[in-house]
Amino acid sequence: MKILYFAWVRERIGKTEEVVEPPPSVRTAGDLVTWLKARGEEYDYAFERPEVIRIAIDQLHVSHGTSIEGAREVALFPPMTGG
Amino acid sequence: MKILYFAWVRERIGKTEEVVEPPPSVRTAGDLVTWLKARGEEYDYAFERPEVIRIAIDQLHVSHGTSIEGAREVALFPPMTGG
Amino acid sequence: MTVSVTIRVQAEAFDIALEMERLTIGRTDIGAVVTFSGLCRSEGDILAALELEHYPGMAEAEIERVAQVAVRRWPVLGLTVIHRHGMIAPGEPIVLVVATSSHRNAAFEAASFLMDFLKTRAPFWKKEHRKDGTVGGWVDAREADTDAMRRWGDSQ
Amino acid sequence: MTVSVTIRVQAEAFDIALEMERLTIGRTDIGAVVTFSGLCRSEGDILAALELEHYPGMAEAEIERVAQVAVRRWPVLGLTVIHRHGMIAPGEPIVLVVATSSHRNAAFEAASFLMDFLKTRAPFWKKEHRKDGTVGGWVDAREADTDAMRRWGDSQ
Repeated sequence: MKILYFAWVRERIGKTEEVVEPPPSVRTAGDLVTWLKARGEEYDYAFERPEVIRIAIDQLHVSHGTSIEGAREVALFPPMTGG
Repeated sequence: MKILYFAWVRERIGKTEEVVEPPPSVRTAGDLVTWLKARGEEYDYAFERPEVIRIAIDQLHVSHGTSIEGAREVALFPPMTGG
Repeated sequence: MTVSVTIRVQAEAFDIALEMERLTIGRTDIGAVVTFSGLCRSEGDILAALELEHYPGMAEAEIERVAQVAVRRWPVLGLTVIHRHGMIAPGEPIVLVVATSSHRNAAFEAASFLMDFLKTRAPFWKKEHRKDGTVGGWVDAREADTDAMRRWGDSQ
Repeated sequence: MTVSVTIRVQAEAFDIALEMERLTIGRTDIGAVVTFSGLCRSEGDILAALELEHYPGMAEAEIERVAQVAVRRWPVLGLTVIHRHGMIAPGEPIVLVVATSSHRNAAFEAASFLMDFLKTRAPFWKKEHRKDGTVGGWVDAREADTDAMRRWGDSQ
């Protein structure tokens, strides 16, 4: 599963993207954030307030409760500030 | 007192403006419309529905009940359709 | 703070990009520019032109009054209103409103308010000229325009 | 009826007059054109630039989704949305929305709706670069933008 990071999430983790293989217990987008958060200091910093993180699965906004089953590309980013 | 006519009020009366001297009993803008309406067939046609006529005194919108005392220029016209 | 307000009533067409530039050039405090252009419609290819009659003097004064109400009501940085008169062919512009502000809400609201008030308070009247050579009637005031104005409450 | 919808995400500036012309040329059924331009502010002469990061692919797709909601909700005749990315200096445009319709309400509402949704749903993020050479923080999402979006109800 490809993970993309944007804005300060990207800066804190120090990567624009990576490929991960979460265990079967990681079912939802929110589970994925929690699982990534435990991967190291930089992840813990990026996801220090998991509730503010926005998530897109295959380029569609989803809630933290959405299943990641079958997802090819998951993007994690702060609230958007375009326009 | 100068009276200006616009749009179909102007067309029905056949004049763009005229100077009139209404008697003292003509106190309000509405009185003026009623008085003008009696001046002839073309006026009667222009003011057949006096309630739809809009009135400006010295280039300010007024209601039919507004006094015409001191007015230099009174304009009579249909509802506006600009923009 | 001084708000730049420009009102013009003219027969000539106008250049929207130029009018926007006049309000924004050399400034870095403007975050939002809203423009409204009102164009002449052919009404299903029936019209050859709309003829816009106006009350010279009062037209400018009334637009100015409405613009000053908008300036008091919203934190706009600039307002431009240009209204044409005379014969206007389908596809051509009749009216332009440009509103600038720091944040978008003020510019959107002020432009929308100005248009609602122009429609019902500015002394202009439209007459239809048809392609078949006949002169159509004077355009009726739309109830929807009066309703649109009322949503702003008493703003005189 | 086919509604012309154009979405572009690009680093280059855009020409508002050209984008308006593209939606209106050769047509006589359009009575209203509303444009919204969002410009970079200097925030009291502090900023040298805003850097706009975006999620390529999703940015275009999300704007397209929001535009299609607007097309279903209002009788618009055309919509154009252009959103820039990269470094943008104060005074320069960041985003353009153009909406055309027969009557003004649809164009005003659709343009305002598009901006509210772009602000809160399009995957763009702004970072401040200051004149003193320091990199400021990422711009925080504004509560007011979320509130502005909510007034449209559930439009997904």
